This record gives sequence, structure tokens and C-alpha cells, in this order.
Amino acid sequence: MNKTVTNATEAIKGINDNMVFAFGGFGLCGIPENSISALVKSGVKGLTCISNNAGVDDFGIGLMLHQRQVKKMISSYVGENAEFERQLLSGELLVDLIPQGTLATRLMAAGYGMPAIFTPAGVGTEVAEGKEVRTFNGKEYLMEYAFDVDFAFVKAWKGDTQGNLIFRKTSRNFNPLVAMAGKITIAEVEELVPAGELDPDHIHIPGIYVHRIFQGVDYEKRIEQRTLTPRA
Amino acid sequence: MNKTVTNATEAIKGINDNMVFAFGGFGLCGIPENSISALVKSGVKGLTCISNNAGVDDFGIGLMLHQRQVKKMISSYVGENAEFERQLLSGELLVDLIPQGTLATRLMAAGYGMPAIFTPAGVGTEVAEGKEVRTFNGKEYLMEYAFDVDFAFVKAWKGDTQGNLIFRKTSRNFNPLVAMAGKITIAEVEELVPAGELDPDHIHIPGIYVHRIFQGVDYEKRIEQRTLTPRA
Amino acid sequence: MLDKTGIAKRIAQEVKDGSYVNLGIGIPTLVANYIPQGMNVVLQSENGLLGIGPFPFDGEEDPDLINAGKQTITTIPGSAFFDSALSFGMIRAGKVDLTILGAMEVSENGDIANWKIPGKMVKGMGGAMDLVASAKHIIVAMQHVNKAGESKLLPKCDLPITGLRCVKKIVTELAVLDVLPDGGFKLIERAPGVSVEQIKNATAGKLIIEGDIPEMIL
Amino acid sequence: MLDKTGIAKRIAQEVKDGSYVNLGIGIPTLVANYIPQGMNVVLQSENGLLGIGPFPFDGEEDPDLINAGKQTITTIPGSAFFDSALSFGMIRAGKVDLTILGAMEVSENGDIANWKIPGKMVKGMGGAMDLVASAKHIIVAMQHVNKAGESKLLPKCDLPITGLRCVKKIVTELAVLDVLPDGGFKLIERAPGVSVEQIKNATAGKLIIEGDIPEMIL
Repeated sequence: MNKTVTNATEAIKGINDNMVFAFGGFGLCGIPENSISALVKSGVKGLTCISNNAGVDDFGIGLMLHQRQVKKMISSYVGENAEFERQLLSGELLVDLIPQGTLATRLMAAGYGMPAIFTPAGVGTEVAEGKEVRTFNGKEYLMEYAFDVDFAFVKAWKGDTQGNLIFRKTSRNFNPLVAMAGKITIAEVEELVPAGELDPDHIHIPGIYVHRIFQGVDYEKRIEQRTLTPRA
Repeated sequence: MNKTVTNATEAIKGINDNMVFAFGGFGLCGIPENSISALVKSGVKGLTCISNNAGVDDFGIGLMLHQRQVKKMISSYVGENAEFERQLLSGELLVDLIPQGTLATRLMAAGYGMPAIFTPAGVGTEVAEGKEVRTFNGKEYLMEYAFDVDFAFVKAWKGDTQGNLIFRKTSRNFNPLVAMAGKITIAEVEELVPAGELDPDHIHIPGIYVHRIFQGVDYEKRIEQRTLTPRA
Repeated sequence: MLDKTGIAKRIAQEVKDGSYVNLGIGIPTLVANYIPQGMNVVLQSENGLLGIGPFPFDGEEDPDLINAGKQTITTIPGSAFFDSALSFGMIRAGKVDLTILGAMEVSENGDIANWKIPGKMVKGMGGAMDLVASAKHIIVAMQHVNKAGESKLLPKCDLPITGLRCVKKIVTELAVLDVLPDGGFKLIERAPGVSVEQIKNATAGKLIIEGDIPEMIL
Repeated sequence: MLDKTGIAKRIAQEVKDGSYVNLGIGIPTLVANYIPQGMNVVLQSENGLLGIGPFPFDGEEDPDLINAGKQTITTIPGSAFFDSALSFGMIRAGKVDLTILGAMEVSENGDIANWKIPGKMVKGMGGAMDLVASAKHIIVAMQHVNKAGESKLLPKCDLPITGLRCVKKIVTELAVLDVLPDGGFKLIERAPGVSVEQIKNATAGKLIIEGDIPEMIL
């Protein structure tokens, strides 16, 4: 089942204004750089974007914010991003801040066909407002719903033509969960290999969750906080 | 954090009558052979055993049934096992049959700290009796609870001294889920290696879920249905 | 009248290029043998594999590599292993396009009974309840009548059911029938040499016959 | 009076051999530097790593290997990577023994506020709400008073809270305090050169002082 497309522009066919997109990545680590570039070029707008973070001013989802393509961000931490802050304060941008584990688990729930999950995160806080609270074994939990994602964009280290994906180190982060959540999931990889070259025991996301895959180009892989140990 | 113990006998210290145990494996594939032998020798009894299957008459959990150590089996399919059938029909053994996906997900829920999950499996059947039914997006789901497991027994292919585990092919099956569910999780491995020898990207279950690990011996790895393609 | 192979061959015609398919034990397993060469179909085994290959040659069997029927199997290029929770997760999320399984009874509204006979030793439902509750498309492979000669296509299931309103198509030794969304078995094709009358006689549930019913081509 | 390093050093004394620990951003991150050599402690990073190693040497940094503060890090023998759902799964399941994090306010019943100041740009709670709702043991590292000189140990949090009744211990520049199950800050130790009176004056919530309060040993 060959899912290969030639590049990001071909991969994003079918996107439309006002859709719900989800993106892998934590900060700028493991973000789908090629897909984001193609989305910026596409001019698609009115988007709801589920992503743990919102990029920085000139990279990642920050590029889409700059083009005013995003109507609403659903994130756990939106970090340092001046344009983001300006749009938020002016009311141009809506933001749903939700706990990071809740974000991860709501994506996972979509991939596992579970309509809702229970988590104690946010009980008693403003995150709980309007949500069903339920007690199990004397502890309170919020019921949180699975996300409904039109297009999911992920970045993997290696992938094969069948869509099987392997992630590298902490660039795995939200990528497998986002991959599982998409009605259409688009994976870009640093290395695309023929089916059979990946060890079936090493695959993090089986191809059944991936609809289109392409070999990415020109990865910048920007580091946000280069923190070093001085050499002795 | 060295979790190594010398053998199965040492690994099972702390087990007691009437506890809840969970076992990895599908049929006889990937079962914790060494731990089961030690449990048979220990004479522990009155057990509730969560395991997808119940072994065969002379192997796997069948050995524990033969010693009348099991009070109750929680399984999805109990297969061909004459002693099992005899005990069941005589009322010596209780059996809870639950859907395989429900079994897997209730174990996973324990490992993910989720007290309950929703699944459509069993809606409208006798499995649903007494259970909460809830409708999401027009589809009915049962609410099913996470398992509460005292000791979990798994078999992995490779493991390191920190308890990190890698499974091989379809012997993975329920093992990672059982590993996550145990208050005490005991892993036996075909090859125990020093910390640092496993690629951190290849680990299926991180050591945080594993409390004791040992190098297994004398694996039989019995095949239930040797099915072959005739050579041309 | 079809034999088991014939039923499997006919069902194989329903498998679409580019689909993920779960095959139950028995006749459904045979379907894999008749999927046309060159068609891209990935078989899922609910014990944790996408991409089931053929049975191994003697001496190449691996105790760590079995299907959900516990038979030794092989992998193919592009196979992937995973745990049982993800396996049923992908089933529950509707990622598996087609499930083919056996049944003891099917009702005219698509209920299926295939796991329990009261009074007999019950072995368990395995993954059947998960599969029928979640699969996008379900085809049942079974005999039209039971050993006592009674129809297995009923107004209502007598046996404890496995899932509600889930079966979309049935292939038996006599016929191919669609289960209509509003209820009823719509006769689609007759098996070679089988008359509409024979099918009528063997079907206890509401049978819908419109126009000429073609004989199936295998 | 302790500086940030002193707070980190004192908290390091609370870390037990054989434990899994999650360190928040800021002072908590420094705690890693003062865990005694030879003690087996595994640090969890909620973006998907167990076994955080030191910062890399110049030229060895890897953009695919960062901690939850987005700093470049390294691994150690026995490290394992996983996705964010499993990461918070192990946190939620109580597998992480200790969480150390900063706070803006803690109330005498253990409520914590550390994510939002009304009227200011809110950056989000990240993983803090998950951590405080689930961790078995939570130690807060913070200044005793805010920049306006007001106590951050309060009868009740004024700021929007992050989690209820979760903080077990607080280490500030002035003192170590336990949050009692029935409420109240129990004074355990004074920082070097700090008097009980100073701690009283800096604590707005119920302060419990029993017997002589020893000076901490760093």
C-alpha cells in the first residue's frame, strides 16, 4: 500500500479553510517543517490548530500565525511569541490552554477510538469549568473528549512507503499521538525507505494510521535553548 | 536503578494467597514461563488471574489450574483445556469472559492512570449487564474500569538492568500492557543486558514500569499450531 | 452450492485494493489465498501485526510469530508489530476497513451471534465483540443452515449476541446477501446451481428479492 | 538565608535513592546538580525521556534531544524515549515518585498556584496541572515572599490555582515546611542565620511551630 507523495505541496491536497489541524512537535523539536511551509504558501485560513506549542515568531506555527491563518490555537504552553501575544490581546486569535497530559491523551483517545478519557489534571481549577467531574476510588477526575482532527501533520526520522514511522529521541513527543488522531495524516520524514527496510519491531506508528508520506527537504531543526556543559 | 534479581523464585517474593495477578502472552506465545513455574512451586492459591488465555492442560497457566491455585480467571478466550473445563463445570473455578480489546485496554488504563475507559465492545450483549452505557456522537459505549493488579508477570526478549524491555514480534501482545498494570511488575527476559546496551529508541516499555527483572532459563516456547506452507 | 473454498473465493471479490482487513478464524482465513496478485491489501492480526505473510516453510516457523488463530505465520515487507491495546485501538478507531468473520446466527437487522451456546462450554468471545462493534464493514462467512437444517439467517438471533446491527454482508454456500440498513436480507447472488427457491427455504428472516438474481461468477 | 543554589541543595536532600523524579523549570532543574554521586535517581522529562543526562558539550548538542524546558540535554546508560501520552500516563499512574516544581503561591491546605496571573499574558500550564494532580510527592521550590514583599504561603491562594491539596513540602530561602494533611505549614528547619521570627513574619498562612526548630545543614 504505497502512500508516497512527492512533496509537501502534494501532501496537503484537500485542506480547506476552517478545518481542524493537529501538529506534532514539542517547542521546535520534531515539528513538521515542510508541511508548515506548504500550509503557509497555501494561504488556507480560519484554522483551529492543535499543537502543544505555537512555535516562535519566525519559525514553526509562528509562521502561520504571522499570516493570520489561525483562528484558534489549542495548546498547553504558548511561550515567547510576540505576534501571538498581539493577536491574542487584540482578540484576533482564540486560545484554549489545556494541560499537556490532557492534550496528549485526547489525541491518543482519537487514535484508540475512545470518545472520552478521565484525568485528574485540572480538577478544581478553571480548566474544569463546565466539565463533568467524576469520582473513582475517592479521587476526582475530569471527563475530557477525544479530538476530532481533519488533517494531522507529523515529522518522523524514518518512514517507509507503507507509512510506517520511526521517531528519533525526544522528537517523538506528540508526533505518534498526532499521527493516530488524523482523519488524514501526513507524515514527512528525514529518510524515506522502501517497505521492508524498517525492522517491524522498531516501528513506533504502523502505517495504517498514515495516509500520505513524503521525503522532507532542507530541515533546519532549530534549537531553542542551546544549553551546554563547559568542557573541563 | 538496578532491578535485577537472580531468578524467578527470588522475583516472586511477596506474593500471597488471594492476590490479583496478570500475565502477558497470547496463547502460549510470549508467556512468562519461568515465573509460572515458580508460582506453581510456591503453592500460592486463591488467585485471580488476568490473562488473555488460560494456557493448555500441561503448559502455561494450565499448570497453575492443575494445582488448583486459581480461584478466578479473567480472560477473553479459554480455549482447549480439559482441566479448566472440569473445574469450571464443577464450580471450583470462576471465569469472567471479557472482550479481548476490553481486556487489553483495561490493563493499559491502569498503566496510564485512567480509572475507566469507554468501548463499544459488548454493547447490547450480556457483557453489558450491570454496566454504565453512555452515548457519544450517536454511538453507545460501555464504561469499563482499569484493572487493579497486585503482581504482573511478563516475558520480554531483551531487557536491561534498569528494567527497560524490548519484545520480539507477536510475543509482544499483552506483555507491555500487563507490565504497565502491575503494582509490582516482574519481567523475565531471554537476554539480560547492562544498562546502556539497548537503543533508547527501541525500548517498548521503560523501566519505570518494571520492579524486578531476571534472566530466564530453559525456554520451551511451545508452538500451539504449527502451520506450514509445503515446499514447492 | 459452494464449498468452504468457494465461499472464501467469493468473499475475496469484496476485498478492495488499498484496504486493511481483519480475517477471523476458519473460512475467513482462507480468503487471504484468493486476493488477486498485485492488489494491495494488508491483513491485520489482532494479536499485534499488520502485514500477515504466508505460513512458513518447515523449519522456518518462529514461536514468537503467530496469528490470532495461534498458527505460525510470516511477515511481509512493510509489516509492523504492536501491542494488543494499539491493535484494538486501531480497530476501535475504524482504521481497519473490513472484517470478515464466521457466525452461528445473523438477524435481519444485522445482529450477530457467534460466541456462545447456552448449555455448552463457553470458550470466550476473543476479539469478536471488539471487531463487530467497531469495524466499518463486516462480512460474515457461514453456512446458510446449521447441522440440524435450521436457518442461521433469522428474524432475531436466538443465541446470545456478539454485537448489534453490525453485519453488512453475508456469503453462504447458497448465496450472497446484503443486510439492509432498515432490516432484511437482500438477495444479491445465487451460488452456482442454486435456485432462489432453495435460498427462500433456507432463510428464516425477511428475504428481499428484487428482479432476476444472477448466479455468482467465481 | 539561601540563594537559589542553596534551595536546590536542600531539596536534593529529600531525593531518595531508587526514585524517579520530575524536575520543573528553574530552581528545580538545579536540584539535579546536588544529588549525591552513587545515588540511583532517574530524572523524567515529560516530553518523553527517562534518564536525563548532563547538558552536552559544545558541538555535541542534538536538536532532537531536549528537556521539557527546551534545553539541549544528553542521555545516560539506561535512558528510554517514549511519546507524550505514555509520559503523562506514567505520571498519572503514580510511577513518578517525586515532583519538584516552582510556585507563585501555596495555600495552607496544599493548593498550588503557578500558571496564571490575571491581567498578564498567560503562557499556559504546560504539564504542571498533570504533575500536581498525580504525583505521589510534591516539593515546591520558591521564594518565601514575592517581589512586593508579600507572603507566598497563604491561608488561601489568590491566584488561579493549578491543583488542589497536592503540595507536601516547601523549601524557600528562609525555611523548610511541611504542609500537614489537616492543613497548616509546619516549620521543619530554618535556613542558616534565619530566625523563627523572620519566618513568622513572612508566612501569611497558618504556621505551626513545635519545639526547637533546627537550622538546616547543607
